[in-house]
Amino acid sequence: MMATETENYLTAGYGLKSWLLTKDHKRIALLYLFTITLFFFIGGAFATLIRIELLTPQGDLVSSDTYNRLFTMHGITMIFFFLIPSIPATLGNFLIPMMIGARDLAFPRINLLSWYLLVVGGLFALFAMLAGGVDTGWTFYTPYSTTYSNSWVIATALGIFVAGFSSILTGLNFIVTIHRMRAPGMTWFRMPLFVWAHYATSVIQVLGTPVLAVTLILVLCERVFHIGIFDPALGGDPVLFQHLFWFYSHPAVYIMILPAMGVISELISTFSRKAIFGYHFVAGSSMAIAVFGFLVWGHHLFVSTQSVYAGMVFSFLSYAVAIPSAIKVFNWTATLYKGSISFETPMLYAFGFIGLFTIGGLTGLFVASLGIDVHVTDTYFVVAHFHYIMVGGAIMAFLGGLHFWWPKITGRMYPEGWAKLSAAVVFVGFNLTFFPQFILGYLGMPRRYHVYPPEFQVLHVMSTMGASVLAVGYLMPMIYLVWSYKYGPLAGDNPYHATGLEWRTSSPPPLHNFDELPVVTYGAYDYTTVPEEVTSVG
Amino acid sequence: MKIPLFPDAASNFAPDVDHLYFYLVAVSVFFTVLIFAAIFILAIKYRRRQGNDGIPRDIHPPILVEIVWSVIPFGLAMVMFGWGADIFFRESRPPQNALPIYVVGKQWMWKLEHMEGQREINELHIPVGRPIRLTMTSEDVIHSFYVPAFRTKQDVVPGRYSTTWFTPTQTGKFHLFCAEYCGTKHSGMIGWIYVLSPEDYQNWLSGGNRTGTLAERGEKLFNDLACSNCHKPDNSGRCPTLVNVFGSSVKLTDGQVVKADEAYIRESILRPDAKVVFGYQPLMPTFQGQVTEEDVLELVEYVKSLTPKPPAPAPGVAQASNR
Amino acid sequence: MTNHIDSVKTYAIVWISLLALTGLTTAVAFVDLGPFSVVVALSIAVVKMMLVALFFMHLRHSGKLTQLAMAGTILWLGFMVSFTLADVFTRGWLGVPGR
Amino acid sequence: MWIFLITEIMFFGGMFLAYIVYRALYPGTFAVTSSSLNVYIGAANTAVLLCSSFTMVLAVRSAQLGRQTALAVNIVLTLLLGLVFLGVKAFEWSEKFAEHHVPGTHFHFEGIANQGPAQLFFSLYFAMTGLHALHMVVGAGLMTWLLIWSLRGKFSAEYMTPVDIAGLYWHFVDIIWIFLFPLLYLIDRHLK
Repeated sequence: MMATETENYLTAGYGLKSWLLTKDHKRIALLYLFTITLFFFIGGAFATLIRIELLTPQGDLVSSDTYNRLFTMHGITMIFFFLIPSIPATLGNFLIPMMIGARDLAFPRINLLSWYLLVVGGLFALFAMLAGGVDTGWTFYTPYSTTYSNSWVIATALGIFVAGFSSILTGLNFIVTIHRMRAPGMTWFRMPLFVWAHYATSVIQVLGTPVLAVTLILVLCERVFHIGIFDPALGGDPVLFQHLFWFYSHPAVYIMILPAMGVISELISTFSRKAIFGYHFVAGSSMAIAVFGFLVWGHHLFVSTQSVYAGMVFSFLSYAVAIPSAIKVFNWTATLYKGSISFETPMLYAFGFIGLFTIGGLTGLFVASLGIDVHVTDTYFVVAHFHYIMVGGAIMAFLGGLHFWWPKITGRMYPEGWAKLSAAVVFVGFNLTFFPQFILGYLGMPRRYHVYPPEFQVLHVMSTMGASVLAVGYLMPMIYLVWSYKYGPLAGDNPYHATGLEWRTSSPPPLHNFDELPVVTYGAYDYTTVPEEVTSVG
Repeated sequence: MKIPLFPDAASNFAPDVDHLYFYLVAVSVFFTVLIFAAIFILAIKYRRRQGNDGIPRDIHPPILVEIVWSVIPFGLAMVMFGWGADIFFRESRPPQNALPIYVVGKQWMWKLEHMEGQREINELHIPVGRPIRLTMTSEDVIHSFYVPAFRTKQDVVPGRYSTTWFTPTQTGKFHLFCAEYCGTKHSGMIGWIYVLSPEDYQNWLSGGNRTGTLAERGEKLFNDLACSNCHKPDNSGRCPTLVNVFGSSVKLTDGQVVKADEAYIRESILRPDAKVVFGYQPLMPTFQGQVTEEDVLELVEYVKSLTPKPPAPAPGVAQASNR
Repeated sequence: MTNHIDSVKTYAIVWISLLALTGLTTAVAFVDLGPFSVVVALSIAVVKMMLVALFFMHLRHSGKLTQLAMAGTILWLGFMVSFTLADVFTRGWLGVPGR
Repeated sequence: MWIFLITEIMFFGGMFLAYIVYRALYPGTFAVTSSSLNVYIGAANTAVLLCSSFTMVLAVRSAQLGRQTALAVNIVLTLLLGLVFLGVKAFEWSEKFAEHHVPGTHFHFEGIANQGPAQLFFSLYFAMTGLHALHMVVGAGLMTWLLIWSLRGKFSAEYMTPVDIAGLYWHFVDIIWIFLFPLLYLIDRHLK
């Protein structure tokens, strides 16, 4: 069955080579999609085992060593091989050139190289997992990671190092593309907020990732050559490692959440048929987050023997960075006012995102507060908080965006009924899984515990129940999206009456995106400019 | 089955932290309800109706609105910051009369030592109503000393001392956790804090086996390691006397002046030429690798005992809280 | 990237100054200037960096954007160093070990 | 290319930060160990590298003007100077081996009880100069490649982007050394 009569990027070649050596950003995006989905299910499998183990207070399913490897590999897989590349490398890769009216990214070969680097890095990490795993926690704190751990630290760190370069190159590519390749008339403030968010993300990737790279190099040197760099026995400073590590790893959270915010801005606008309330504020807040996000890393070190005064400065700045996020939430909500709101699946995901991100963001205020953080840091409170941001936020947006652009990517609609159900299941399952963990955390349940005191069991059982619901919620889209790729109804070019340039070309798009390059004469989200011959859905 | 929802509050800090927590919960609930309700109401009210497919007019936000919803949350957040920082600052400064206890973390146990010489593993007995000051270090990796009921947590870092303090306000038995991941049996590095009434604490102190107070053991080490050959009480040796050193300001060869605290003494034992006292040669050999962290703690305590404390309470004698 | 061509003379002058500065910084290193020896050594290094960047790397002919990006990066590095040092140098202010 | 250089700056920046923190923590030890490096070799090597930057910029200029021979000659000179730098560096490292100044089990630094921080200095010394040298090796590779291409007459006044980019890279590596030299060799030498 041919998707459309005319040739598009999917039908431009079928051989393996036409995919593995492609320079088309759309195909590379699909390669990424395939890769990160694989890693998502690997990471998900680890999470499942962790949740099953925690059903009982005793350590009865797996040994402590195995448990430690499970949570470490869950974190590493999900963060470095799923979340960081998730939205930028798939949706961003697919859409940024189309949204700004370009035929491809600025450096198509480097784009392909980035994907290969991610795969190579992933293979290192997979090798480490199969060979016996790594047990340092995703944070690699010294001196445990350099001296005491007997696991595959070197292979894993190398994998992350290589994947880091994938991330740097993607960021570099996006920055140059957004600067140089915009279509005539596509001024900075006519760009969709999705592009703004990715621009901010790319800046973080380029500035932050090298610091992680050099930190890992130092750890590797220390582990391989037994020279001391962070070794306290030689007078080294383990807290210095934490500074270097979090200088990247805190902004990394923004690498995950900023693109998600970009997706949500698109969804809210499209399904309200209204420009985003306060476009400039939302765009500016992305940049503000990218800048201030770099200045708050020390809030991970409040109890680490960091100086009290440094702690206060970092706490203050952490509150400052909360404001741009609050501005976004308020503006999204205000966009609904006097809109024309329809409830297709992507919009449901967007509502879910705002809800979960609000809770995640507000609990961030708890952990930014010095007095409370002393109590809740390294407990399940923190675990719940960052899952609300990274899973509740980033993955909800990723799924919402995937549904939204699915007809553009494949030319076909997903089954609306199933999709709505999955959005609801994910939302319920997520809250059931992670809300009890806030309570657990304030009660004092430390994170990374294999065995725990029996009084915490009830809440853990609730969390595990929620996790099984959540797992079903994640499997559903996987199945019906694959199904719809072949059997879904044809979508038409612009099923949602959306404004972006990507909707003004055919679905799936032709090999070079546009038959003729567009000239832009209007701002993003001007719904009066959308051609009338839309196929209405729902 | 009973589901616990709130932890015990058993230290002077617990009510402070809890009050701040309630404030944050109130703010959070308010905004969560606000956002959820707004989305729900707006989404229903402005839903796309059949046959009304028109394009709504764009609304340009009044700048005032943006300012209001930036400034109000900022104000609320600053209250959180100031309040939290205040608690933290108090948590950082132990009172002078606090009862000192020494803690060494190692994979995977807590070793605790009292001034009077009692040693405990994974258990700590302390009197109610007295400030307790913990001086902590680790023999291997980073650990973290966490007592949820006291709302207190402090990382225990190899190669340096860290400090925390609290005043228990309730007798009872409370969890002690290691909160910083430290390897295989991280979740087994747990213990109990027993908060006793002053009388019970006295009884507990007089029972059990003891091999001299911490300072006495330190003095024995001091002689065994031949430190006493050079560091003479009357300052006649080749090295400075250690009498009255603790707590004083020491001038170094490079003209710097440092305060002689626990960390300074520890460093001088393990890395003697890092800070050489003005007018002396860097003769002292390093004791790195020859003494354990516990030995160092005993030596530190001995050096401290050479500085008479003016009004300090005799160790171990129950004295009512100063608060 | 740039069409602007500097003369050999300009480059030679820059080159000679760089060599002279290297000699100067080495010589000054043997003189005790107290805390200022660090300042002097690093200031000379910064001057040399500016010479190389502006002339050899043609930064003075580059677009505003490139210049801004470079300045921003240096600023960022400054944030990283200064915030970390802010921790290192204020440790022990309270006189409580580990705080 | 400039964005790539941003990445490189942050990369080395992390290492500079580690060095600065340790120097702040152990000023005395670092003054002694730093003074054990041979400042004359260091200064000479700095000069060599600066000369190579000069020939590099002449190479770029020749390319801009389309002078093929001058381009090739200057690339050769740059390459040679780069190799001299690496040779001297290798000589310095071998000296460290002979003196047991290489971190690890055989590390020993005479006349200092603080072996730990002394070793830290040399760990960082090797990490920083090693990574710098690695960048030099990459640079030398780039020069070789440029040379082959220029001999084949691929470059002209119109097409010289690779020369320009390689030049930026070479100068950047030079700048890193401009900072490494005073930090590692010079600061606190007078204290000795």
